[in-house]
Amino acid sequence: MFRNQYDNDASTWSPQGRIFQVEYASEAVKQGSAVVGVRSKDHVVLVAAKRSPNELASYQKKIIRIDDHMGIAVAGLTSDARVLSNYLRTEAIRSKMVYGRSLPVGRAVSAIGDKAQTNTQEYGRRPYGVGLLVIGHDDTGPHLYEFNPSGIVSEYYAYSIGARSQSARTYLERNFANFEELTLKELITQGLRALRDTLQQGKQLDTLNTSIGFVGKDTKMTILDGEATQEYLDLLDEEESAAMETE
Amino acid sequence: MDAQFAIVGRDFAISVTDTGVSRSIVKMKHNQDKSWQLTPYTIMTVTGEPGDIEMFSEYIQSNIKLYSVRNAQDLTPKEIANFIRGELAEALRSRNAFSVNLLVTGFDKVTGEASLYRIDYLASMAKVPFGSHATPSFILYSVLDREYTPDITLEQGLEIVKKCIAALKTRFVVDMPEFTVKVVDAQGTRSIDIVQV
Amino acid sequence: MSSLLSHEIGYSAPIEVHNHGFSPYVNNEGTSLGICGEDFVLVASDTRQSNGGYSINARRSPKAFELSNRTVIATTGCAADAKQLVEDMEQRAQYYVHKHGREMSTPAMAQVLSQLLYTRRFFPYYVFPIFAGLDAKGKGAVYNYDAIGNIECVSHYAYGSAAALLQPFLDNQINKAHQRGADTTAKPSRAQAVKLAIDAFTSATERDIYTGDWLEIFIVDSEGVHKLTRELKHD
Amino acid sequence: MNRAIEQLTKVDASGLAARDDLEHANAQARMDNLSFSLAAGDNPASFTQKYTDVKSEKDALIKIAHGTTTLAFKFKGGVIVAVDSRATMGSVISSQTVKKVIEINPHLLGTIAGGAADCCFWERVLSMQCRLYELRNKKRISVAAASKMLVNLVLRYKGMGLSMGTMIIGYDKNGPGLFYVDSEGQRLENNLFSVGSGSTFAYGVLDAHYKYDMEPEEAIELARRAIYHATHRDAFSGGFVRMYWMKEDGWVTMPLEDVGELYYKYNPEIQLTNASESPITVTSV
Amino acid sequence: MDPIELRLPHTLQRPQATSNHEPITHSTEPIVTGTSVVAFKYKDGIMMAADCLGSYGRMAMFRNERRLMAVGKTTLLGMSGDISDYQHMQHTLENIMTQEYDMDDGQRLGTKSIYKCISKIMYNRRSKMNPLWNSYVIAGVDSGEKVLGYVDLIGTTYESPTIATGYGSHMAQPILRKVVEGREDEITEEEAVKIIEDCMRVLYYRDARAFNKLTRAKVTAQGVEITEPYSLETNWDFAESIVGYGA
Amino acid sequence: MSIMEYCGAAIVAMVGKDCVAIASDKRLGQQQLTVDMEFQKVFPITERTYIGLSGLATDVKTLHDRLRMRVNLYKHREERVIEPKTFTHLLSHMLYERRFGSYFISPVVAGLDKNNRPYICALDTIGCIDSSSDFVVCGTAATNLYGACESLWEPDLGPEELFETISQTLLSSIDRDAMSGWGAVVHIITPSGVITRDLKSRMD
Repeated sequence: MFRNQYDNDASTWSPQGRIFQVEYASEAVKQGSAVVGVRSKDHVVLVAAKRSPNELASYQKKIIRIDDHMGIAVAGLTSDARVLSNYLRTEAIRSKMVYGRSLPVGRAVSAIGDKAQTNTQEYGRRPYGVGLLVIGHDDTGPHLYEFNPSGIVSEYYAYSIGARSQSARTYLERNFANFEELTLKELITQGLRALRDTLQQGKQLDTLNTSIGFVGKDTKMTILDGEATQEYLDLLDEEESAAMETE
Repeated sequence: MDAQFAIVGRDFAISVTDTGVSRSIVKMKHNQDKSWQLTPYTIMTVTGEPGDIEMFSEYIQSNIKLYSVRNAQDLTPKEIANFIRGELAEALRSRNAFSVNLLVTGFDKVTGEASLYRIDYLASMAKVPFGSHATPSFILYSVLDREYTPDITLEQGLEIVKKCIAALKTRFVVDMPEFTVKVVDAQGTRSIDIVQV
Repeated sequence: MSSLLSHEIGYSAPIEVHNHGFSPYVNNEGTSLGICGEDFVLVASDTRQSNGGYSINARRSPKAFELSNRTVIATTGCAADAKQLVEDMEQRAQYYVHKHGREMSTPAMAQVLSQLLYTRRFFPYYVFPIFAGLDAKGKGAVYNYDAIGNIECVSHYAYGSAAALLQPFLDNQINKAHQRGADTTAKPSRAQAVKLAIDAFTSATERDIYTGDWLEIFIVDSEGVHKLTRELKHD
Repeated sequence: MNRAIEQLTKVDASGLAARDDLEHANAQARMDNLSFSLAAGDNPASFTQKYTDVKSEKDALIKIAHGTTTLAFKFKGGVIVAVDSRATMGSVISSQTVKKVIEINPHLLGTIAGGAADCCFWERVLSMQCRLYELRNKKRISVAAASKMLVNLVLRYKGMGLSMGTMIIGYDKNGPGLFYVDSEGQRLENNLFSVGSGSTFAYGVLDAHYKYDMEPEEAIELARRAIYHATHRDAFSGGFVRMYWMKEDGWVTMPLEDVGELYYKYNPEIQLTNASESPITVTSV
Repeated sequence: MDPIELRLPHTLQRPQATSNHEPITHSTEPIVTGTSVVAFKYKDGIMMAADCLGSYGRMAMFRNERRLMAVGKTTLLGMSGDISDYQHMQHTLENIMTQEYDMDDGQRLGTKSIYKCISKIMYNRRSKMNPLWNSYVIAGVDSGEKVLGYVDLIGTTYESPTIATGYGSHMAQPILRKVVEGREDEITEEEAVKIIEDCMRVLYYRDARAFNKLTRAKVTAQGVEITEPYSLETNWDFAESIVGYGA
Repeated sequence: MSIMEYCGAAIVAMVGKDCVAIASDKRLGQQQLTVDMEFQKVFPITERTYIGLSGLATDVKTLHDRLRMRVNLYKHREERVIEPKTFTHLLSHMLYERRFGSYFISPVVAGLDKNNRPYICALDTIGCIDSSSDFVVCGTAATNLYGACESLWEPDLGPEELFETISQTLLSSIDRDAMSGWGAVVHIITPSGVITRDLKSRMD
């Protein structure tokens, strides 16, 4: 993408009907490592590949807990994600305080969508540089949403954002129809399977770079990192070898 | 605001009062004797409402005298204290209660013992080894608690009195330049000119 | 220093309130107690809620609550304030988890409760809380507070309409101050603590009209919070 | 979005809902976030005083722990601080084990008289301020400055019903420091103070025996006796004597002493037996 | 006969002072009031009744007040106390429910949420020393569970199988505790109607601010049904036997 | 502060097996100031009937004086010792005489009747009798005493056990009441005589 004269701010259209600042922001999402979200009839799962910016640094946090029933995975500017997650957490607590109910996931997502939209319409503002996959379980079951810096939010059966997420989406598009009846474990394995496709050549999913989050019916939002992910990585390998055998 | 306190040893009692009388913001007098001789061996110190002090004390004094004259015998300190309490209690439940706090100190010739009765304006009476009334008592009681033992001598007693006076002079908000100190013992009642601290 | 605090309490408008008829407080009565053991704590409250007069609002309106799997809080006083206070505590705990990724320690929570109460120094919560939990080493701790957050860590405490009835009994049985030869530092065993709580409340219902109906006992130990319920007198 | 609903429908839940940012909620301890809810009314102070009670004379709804004897005096070896440990609510003894000395830092102590919560809270704030001072200036705060800070803090709330009578004790380059600070904004320096309902009794004993040139043992015994005599006469003081000795290199504590036993120690001629020879059993009902 | 005391409503409700220097005034006492609300749990749900009188001091001013309302599909609200404050609450609740409806996301505010929300509004108003001068009884069936709760002008809340507000807490509550307590899952609808009418009759006999025209409502899993105002049969024969008081 | 709390008191009486106990603290106070620590609040009326008087100290003395007179008159008129129950009614009448200007006193009575049956009761300031078969209390520490009694008392205690129980009850209760304490005394009334013991208590 090349610079042009219509991209100075988010409140200027290009003659082609595009807002470049917003498109650039969406590009920022692709800078982040990939995250994958998958949903069954009872559960919804996030898996993410963590990156370490530097050999001296630890791995960055990709999945954030919002409340007992909700969590997000981020791709892009982590600092923007933190602002949004704080906002969501506050809204979740507010909902509990005023109505005594968990914040409905759809409303939470449209709330941050509205926030993001404001940034795309007012002069002098910068759109958020982060994409989110939001998972949650409320009265209407499990949900998976994608949030984009443009303020567009969409609900998915399965989705992936971030670097090389197209490969994961390809896998998901082929297989999502089977996810509905999967158990939590199987669902996580499917997520990891899709996530693996986004990795660079020669890279593997391991306990250091894998992050798993899930929530569902009677399951509180849980985030697994480090050793806790080993169990699921093993499942992925088993499935792999089983697949090899059948071939 | 007046200060009064008293201490009892085995065979003597010391009774102390300040000598000031004030009205509104003015000091009326500097040398008032606030103790009343009831019998040769019993005195009482009285503080409280100005009019009541006079009325009540004279009433008590005359009656005790009357008793002595009629019976050719003095009442003992215990009897006097109970009489005073009774009169005060009766007055309390009538329309003209007396607002007076008293310390009755005396020496009983028969038993050879000195005693102190503390009577407040509600006519609550207690026989105590030392006593004080009203606001000064908040300063004096700890000094007395600290220094007093039942077997003190008169000299030791006077030392305690000095300490009490010193405490009032350093801590009490009202200035009290002079005090009357009286001792009751087998020799009767006498004033003591205590070296002012 | 100069700008300290002044803006928070600044109120420029003269506010005229005819509030002769309205008191924001009602005492919903009831009784709570806390007992500290070596490796557990016990908190007990009756469940009767009264209307401040002679009417019983509800027979089963709990005033002790679990705050986490190692802390409980018991309240007496104004039920509406108590509920708000407990929610505030939960919210604080939740924020702490968000920020630090782990649960607040028991002493920290005890301090937060004190601060929360003091924030309302000039419009106090009419609540007398007893907060209890296990510290990081698994030892029990019971804290009591006045309405504006004066905190003290104690071996046992009773608050509420029957507090004066319970307190001397607990002192006698736990501190054993006047019993010669008794070990005054020994903490009660779990069975003793439960028995004391039940005995104390059974006695209290005899003499206090505001205490009764049900007794809820929370015991916090290394395994978490256990709840027992006992029936008390309903009259 | 929820906020949008609330604006549209005027759900009056402001102040109840979660705070808008995490920072605000978590920064309780941060100075610039101290804020207090006031009762709406023409006079929040009178509201507070109507419902709360720090003096126990009135039958106020919310009783606040109070009643105390505290004292401190300078002597050649530093400063001795001694306090009782009773808290009363009305005439009920709510605690016999209150800690009425606040350890502001290793070189500063504060005492508590009046509303316990008021003293504790503001001296905690002071403690933080003193630490900040040290960090900013790379030296310890003087006792004079610390006490001035405290008086500045509480003076903002004068007339609002705060009740605090405290002594700030320390040791700085000017030697031992002892200041009295109260919620009316009074701040005094002297060699000897006593504060609280039992202070008159403590003064009586202290004045009679206080000398600057006392030996430490003498000074400690004097402080102990002053508190003991105050607890003996004042119904609202009692419990334990808690003592601190402020020396040039910071404070040290003395062992707690039970006033209940001191009486029999000071009056050895009184021989009474304990009520009980053996523990008694609990009655089940 | 006593002269009728007419009091001017010297209370003003002004949400906002136009300038900082104008005094803000708050309500000090209720003006037009409704008396008791009686409610209890029975087999299928909750039965509730309130009469139709709006009293202005001791004058029976309005004789057709409706003091029961449905909030959403499965929640029933009964009110005693100041009627204008009630109308404010009605307005607020209707707005909330409209917003919920407009969200159109399958989420529904259950009775518990509505109860919580009303409690918060009441508590918050009292905390501003500007209370809504009401007691509310909230009833409903939320996820198969019967909910019956109370909240008053201080924000005091409690749930109980039987609730009666105002004068009813003295007159009707003892009857309800005797007849209903322990039998909440046995009482049939016919019996419940009889019990509640008995209570309302007793209240009419003994409460000088009560009226024999009333509305009755039930809320079950199927929803809320509120009757049109109807009058109770009353029998004043017992008045003959009352001796004294100038009779 | 109510006038009933001006001086401070804690008095309790308990029934045992063929014995009764009555105990009191010894403080005379003027609000928070302790004036005397040897103040008598429990008085013998007969050899087997004791009365405990809590309330305003002046009325303690006045009432006790008057009671002594009335009891002596009774003895002279009837030529027999007054029974605890009879005495209680006498007391009740004396208190009610002052219905509209009452003594600020709430008394407890404890005694053994002529058949050695225990009798205890408490009265209010105007003479309402509340007799009991377990324990009665009065004074500023009354609620504390009720709580402690309710949990510690049990029926059919012998004199020594009763002494133990009443001591524990009294001492625990005055430890939580600022207005009473400063020494305590217990009287156990048994058919063979009265045992009186001073208790060691906190003096703060």
